Amino acid sequence: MSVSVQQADFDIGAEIDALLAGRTDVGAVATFSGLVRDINDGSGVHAMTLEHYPGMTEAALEDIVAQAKTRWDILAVRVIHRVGTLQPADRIVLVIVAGSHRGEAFAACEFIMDYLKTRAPFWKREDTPEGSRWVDARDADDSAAARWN
Amino acid sequence: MSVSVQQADFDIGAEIDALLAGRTDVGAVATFSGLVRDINDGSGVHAMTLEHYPGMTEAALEDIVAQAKTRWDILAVRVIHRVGTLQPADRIVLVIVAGSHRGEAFAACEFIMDYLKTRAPFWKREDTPEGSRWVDARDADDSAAARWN
Amino acid sequence: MNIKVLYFAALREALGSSGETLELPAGVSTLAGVRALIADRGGDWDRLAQMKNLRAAVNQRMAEPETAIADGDEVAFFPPVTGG
Amino acid sequence: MNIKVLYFAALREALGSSGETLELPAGVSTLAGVRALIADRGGDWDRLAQMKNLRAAVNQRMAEPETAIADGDEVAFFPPVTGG
Repeated sequence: MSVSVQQADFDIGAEIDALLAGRTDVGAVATFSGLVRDINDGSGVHAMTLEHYPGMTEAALEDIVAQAKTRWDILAVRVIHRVGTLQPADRIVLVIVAGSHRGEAFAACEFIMDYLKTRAPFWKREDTPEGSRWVDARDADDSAAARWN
Repeated sequence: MSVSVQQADFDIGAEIDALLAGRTDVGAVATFSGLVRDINDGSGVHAMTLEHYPGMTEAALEDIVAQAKTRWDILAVRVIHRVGTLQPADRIVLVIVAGSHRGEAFAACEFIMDYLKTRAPFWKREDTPEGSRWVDARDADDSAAARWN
Repeated sequence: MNIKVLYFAALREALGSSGETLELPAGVSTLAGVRALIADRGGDWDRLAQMKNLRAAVNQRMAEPETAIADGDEVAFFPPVTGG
Repeated sequence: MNIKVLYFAALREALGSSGETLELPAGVSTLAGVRALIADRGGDWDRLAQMKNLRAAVNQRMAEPETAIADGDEVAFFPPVTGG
């Protein structure tokens, strides 16, 4: 239940409430959500399609969450990643980390995003006025992931 | 409007939606919320009262947000801090940072929390079975704020 | 000259006062001077001298001992902040 | 022995195939061996040899060239991931 790969949109407030339900030991909740931007690498983007590797995506996300729980003293994690065709301003990904203190929650949330960007098998294709194109992996994402080694 | 000090609770999802309304240039939203824990420094906490310095709190938070906008290329910020008496699991504070990319959004969100913890005039008093006590400032918060210098 | 002085949180409780209007004698022109003036009353007021981690603001901005004080200023003393 | 091979994203489009069942000749026992076997078909398949940043998984876990391949394994080839 901590990881979902789905076409449907998600409700950030409801997901936070569900993760914290019945708990009184959580002092810090760090959340990240990623959205479709209407411009990327200088071109207008009017739609984005996310392809994934069913089965492996869930396993990869579960593994990333497990690594975060080993590295930091955190209490609960929720990850949702959407697939299929999305429009600008649509939500793509959600990571919620609940912990006792903010340092761990922030670090684990950022770690999960950095690892997700380089290790979870999703691929973005953008529709632009110049046609459809696969998004290139960014060196900045490799650097971001490498700093946790 | 980017900063509010209030007794009322807030709705994280609604606040994010309001901050992003009409925008298609946001790729990353980093959010932090702080909650009342039922235990602190080994004692049970059954209520917490937040005192503040009206006027200065708003000015201090606005100043912290302005500093974050100078340091990072971010698009929109929202800060809400509650005052008055709260129960365990109640929300205390909310920081939302929207940006084009996640690195800036995460850093600015964590910076705002670190500065808020050491520079915004709020004081917590906890009710415990041993009586009421003012919360001591934590050295860890000073260290967290100092790393941005 | 006259200034407004405010006390917050544990300091407010210890002093039994949330604030006062203070007339400054000639020669008191800095935050450090105001602090000493109040502490010199003795009794509970001596806490202003004793509190090593005392914080202060002048006109709602964090201030240092050497911050200048002018007529009509709002000066606040308080313990380290613990919000968030 | 037989394995299942999958292709994703830009590689899938370039090959015009999302996957196949492959019978491995004796002597092919690593991921690098499978990659070379497919690339040696030539034509578009040569992309598997040319793509410097080609990524691969074995049984849905990220794998290295020396990863051993066994009968019934699921092997996937794809470009660097770009989710999130």
